[in-house]
Amino acid sequence: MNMRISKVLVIIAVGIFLLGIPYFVTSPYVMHIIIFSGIYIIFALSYDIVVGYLGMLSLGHPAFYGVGGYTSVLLVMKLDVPYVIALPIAGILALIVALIVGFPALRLSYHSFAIVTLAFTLIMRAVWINWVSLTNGPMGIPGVPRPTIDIPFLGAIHIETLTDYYYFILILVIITCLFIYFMIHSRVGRALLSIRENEVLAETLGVNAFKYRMIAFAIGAFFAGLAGSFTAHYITFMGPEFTDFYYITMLLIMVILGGSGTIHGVIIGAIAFTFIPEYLRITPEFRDVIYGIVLLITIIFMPEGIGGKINEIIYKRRVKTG
Amino acid sequence: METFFQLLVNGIAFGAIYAMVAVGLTIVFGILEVVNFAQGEFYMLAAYVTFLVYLVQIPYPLAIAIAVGTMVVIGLVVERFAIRPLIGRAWQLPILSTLGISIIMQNGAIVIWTPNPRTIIIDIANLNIDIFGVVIVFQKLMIVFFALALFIGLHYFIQKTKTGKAMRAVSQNKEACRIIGIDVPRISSITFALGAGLSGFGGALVAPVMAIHPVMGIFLVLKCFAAVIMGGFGNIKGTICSAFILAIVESFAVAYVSLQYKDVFAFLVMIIILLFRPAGIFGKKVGI
Amino acid sequence: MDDVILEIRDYVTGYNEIDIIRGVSIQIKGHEIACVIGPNGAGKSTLFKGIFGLLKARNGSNHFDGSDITNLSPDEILKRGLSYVPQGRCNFPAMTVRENLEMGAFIRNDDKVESDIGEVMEKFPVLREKENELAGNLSGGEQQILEMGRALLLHPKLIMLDEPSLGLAPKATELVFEKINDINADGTTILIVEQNAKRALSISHHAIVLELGKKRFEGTGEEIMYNEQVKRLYLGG
Amino acid sequence: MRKQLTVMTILFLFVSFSSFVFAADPIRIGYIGPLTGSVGLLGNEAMKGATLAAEQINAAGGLLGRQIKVYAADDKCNPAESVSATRKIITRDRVVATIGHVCSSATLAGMPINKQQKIPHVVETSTNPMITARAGKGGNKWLFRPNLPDDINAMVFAKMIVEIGGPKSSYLMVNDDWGRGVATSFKKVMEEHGGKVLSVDYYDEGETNFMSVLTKIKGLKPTSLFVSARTGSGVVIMKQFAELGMKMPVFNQGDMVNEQFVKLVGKDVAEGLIGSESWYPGIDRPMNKKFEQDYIARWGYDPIEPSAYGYVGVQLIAEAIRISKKATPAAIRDGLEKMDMDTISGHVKFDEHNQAWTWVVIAKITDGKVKVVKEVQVDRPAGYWEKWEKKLKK
Repeated sequence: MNMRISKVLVIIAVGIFLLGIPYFVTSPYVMHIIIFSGIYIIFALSYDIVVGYLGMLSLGHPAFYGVGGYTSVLLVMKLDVPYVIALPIAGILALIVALIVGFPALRLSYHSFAIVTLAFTLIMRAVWINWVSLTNGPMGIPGVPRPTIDIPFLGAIHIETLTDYYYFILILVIITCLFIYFMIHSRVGRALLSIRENEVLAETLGVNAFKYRMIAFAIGAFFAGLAGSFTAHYITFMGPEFTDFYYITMLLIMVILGGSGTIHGVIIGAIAFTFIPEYLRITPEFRDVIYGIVLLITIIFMPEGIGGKINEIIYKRRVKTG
Repeated sequence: METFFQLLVNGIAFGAIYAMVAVGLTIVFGILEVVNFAQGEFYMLAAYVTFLVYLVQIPYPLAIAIAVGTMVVIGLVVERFAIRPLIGRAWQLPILSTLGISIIMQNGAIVIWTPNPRTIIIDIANLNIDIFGVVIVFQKLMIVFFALALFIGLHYFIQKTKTGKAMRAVSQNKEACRIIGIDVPRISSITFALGAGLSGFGGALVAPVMAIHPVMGIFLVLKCFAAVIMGGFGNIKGTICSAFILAIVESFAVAYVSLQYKDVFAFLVMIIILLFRPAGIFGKKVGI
Repeated sequence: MDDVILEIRDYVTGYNEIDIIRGVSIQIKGHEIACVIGPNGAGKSTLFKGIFGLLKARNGSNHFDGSDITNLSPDEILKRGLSYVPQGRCNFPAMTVRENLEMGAFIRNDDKVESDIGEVMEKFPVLREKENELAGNLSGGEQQILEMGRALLLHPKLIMLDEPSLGLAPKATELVFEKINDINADGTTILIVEQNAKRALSISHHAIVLELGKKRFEGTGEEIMYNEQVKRLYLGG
Repeated sequence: MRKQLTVMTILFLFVSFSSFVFAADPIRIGYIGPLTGSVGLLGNEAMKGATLAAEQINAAGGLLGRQIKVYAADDKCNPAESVSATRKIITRDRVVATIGHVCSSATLAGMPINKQQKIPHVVETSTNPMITARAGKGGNKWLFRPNLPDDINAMVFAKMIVEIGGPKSSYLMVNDDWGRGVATSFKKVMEEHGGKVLSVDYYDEGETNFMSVLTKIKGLKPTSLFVSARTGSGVVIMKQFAELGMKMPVFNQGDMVNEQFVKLVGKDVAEGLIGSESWYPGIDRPMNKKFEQDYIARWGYDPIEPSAYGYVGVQLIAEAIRISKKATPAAIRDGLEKMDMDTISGHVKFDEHNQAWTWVVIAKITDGKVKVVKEVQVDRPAGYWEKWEKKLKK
């Protein structure tokens, strides 16, 4: 009982803190990084569905981010679709693309899957760069409109200031976290874990591994698409650079260092690796070298990540206290 | 007609380079079951070492030897500290670790040598040989020659020597290797170093005919992945054939279809083949 | 009978944090055929892996032919004359029969390997017949014989065979046991684990019954075969 | 429970970081550009030019009695990074003006932040016409560009390609906003002057195999080859061009006509390359000669185009401060509007779209040295902005 009350109190405190951020953060730059942390939390959590819960090394995630971005930008700019509709369509299209890619790719061996998804990213990038009439190619699409959300009877909400964007991304982050939390505690989540731990055994228990892999891969793509769409309408620019391979390195560090397969770990990883690179006052050339070293050290000495370590500590304490 | 043969010659020359790097990838996969993302970086580093050594007036053939030797040593170090501790744990870890190594090496190269390209200018290497309008420079002829010699040597090494046989054995059954007294970690180290050396040899050979820059390996290694998958993971002959096929397809596709989609052709060929033959055209052999 | 060739004292080993072998002491004499039987999960295979150095000892010691082999590496143990043929097919399927035999002599550096391979083929004519075929294409019994032949290339003083008849047809099983007898007749000590307990006991001079990582019974093959308790518990009446 | 606490702690930590107050003693100017990646070379060169300009101004006593300090931020040639870098340098380094960006996509993404934060920006390397079409009148009043857009370069240079290189040309362009922009505008002008473009091919930055595409071009037998490439790819293209025994004249838009390039590919291969820019080394004016000497003295090697642009960028900001006699962002903006100054890359005076109409310099590699062939002062073509404004509306 006591535990429960304190838990509720903590949640309320965190809630107030999160809602209050725009009121005590005065620097627009810090607000900007906080908003980006939100984007990367969604992006990294969606990646973790594939890497952490499914246990497949996908290198195709930036492509879904790009699919999401291009979809909503083109819908809004070329077809005047309202953003409230364009945003979910961005996610759904990313999901459909994931199903198309996953259908052959998820039948391959682990290693082939990694390389085929990498190839997919590069192919998508080539399409965006070269299909100039649709995407404006490498010139990108400048002047992407800021989102307007029409609510019946209440009028339109224009997302314009950093504060508006902050609350918008906060809502998306909460939706993503809740969705993933309930997913992993559902049948689907249990099936995924059983496949990750022992595929053969899972199959003999009647779990259709391929089906669940498709589900997880597609859900991951859906949220990546949402993140991509939000980013494009926040930066007000969309271009093929959104799918740089650089994002894979960053995602891997967020997920692996944070602790793949743990929601809180990945959130910590995403926030830390949005803030740290911005604040490191080192020559930018060194930054990527440091990324690489951090990744390497984490893998060798702490493959369960920070989140995993925290879990371990909590587990040990629980065991000790009975 | 001239164009046709010129394209074929171009394809073969690049096929030889792809094949050298891809063979390294495939044997490492066959034995350690690790996709080595840093393979392209060995190629890049070897080119830089060749450049640095050549800069202090060491003759080019000796520079090649030094570059390859350096890559072998780096390969041994990488295997010992970044791969071996991860063997037997989750399968993604060694791959991620090579990805980390790749990021470090590539950006380290930028830090040390800046993104500016470097070149080595050797007159004989750039000597044009013109056969009825089809041109090839001396160095590319050398690349093809050395690649073929290397593949024959590698075949002999793997089929006939004790270490080569042990490598085959490890790729087929590690358990059986342990019970007949083969030191599996040692063979893994040798294999990884051999892979690094092959890639390094490729890098040292292209140094006089290419610009040397920190991202030169990345573009190449992606094609090599495609060759390895097409050839059937761990299948050396399949990988070599696929590397040449991809390079030739690419050569013609660029000229007759489009340069913009150059990097896509290899992957499309790979994906189409995987759709029909998930284990590659040549099928996955047991072992290398 | 001869002197003790393999002595296991209070041996404890296992995987992860679980002890599988929980204090076992066994003495095997030279030139005999000894067998270890017991129900599933008794730790028979684990015991062999431990003796061969594939698992770390947690307590106790193993002595072989006068020297301490506890926690030595497999190749050191092989050099002292103890070979091991594990359970299931454990060969190089994409190598020929001859190459597989050559691999058996991997740690040898002398020039008599060729003639020794000839001798092994003499002993097991089926291997000569299929010399250039890939091991993966051989039948189960042939593969088992190949693995036994491969073990002989180091002229071991003792061979440990883990479930040699696993998955074999009755006829092949017969052949394998025949060859085991032949090898023993040449003076090699044999230590065998078998699920086909009756057949194993019938050729054994010495038998040990393991249960849950501990020794339950010990005696001659015959004694164990006719021991009422063992019969009821493990031999299915 | 612990996880929320950890998150909170981390957030607090960073929030408190941001409230550090920096002493605002020197005048802070920001350079935003690619410092890493495939075009990192250009950004670093521009930064060196900017640093040199600041050092010279400081050595001469500074501005309004204060020193100048240049801060750098990496946009990685990536729009999202460009937004972060712009916000960072404005908020954290508290700069009063920014210069920079090489990649047009990074400029286009960073521009709105400058407008929102009311910090003037001088973009000196990006050449996409869209940038100034969106600046000044009816658009972003905080952005100024002293160098010429692609299509203007084309008016001079493309005509010359037809004149010197003959009527048939093949294009080999880098597949990015700049390469594509150059291709479109050059093709149009060449065709207007009776030239014919036999083929246009785009390659991705980092490409190492041009053999096939060059073989194809060789087979088409054009009278000239037009390449828009930066140094790295340029080296490979020219090496393979020579390898195939190709002989036609090569025209370049980009970074191939300089002495670093000659060193990289060898004298014989580079001989005869012709390029156009707003600046080349060897322009026969005292100001330019002094810049080249100073640059070599400071950094130990020859400047390339972005070095000069970075140098000019800082000089323009300094001049704007001198004009307004105040170092606030708004004052600098006003100063830039009133700008009327001679620089090493031409005379800078901004029009209603904040675009300066400087000159186009044509240079040729002769005996391994860059020789300026001619300088052409460009006047704004009639109806130029009307055309872009129309495009923008679409």
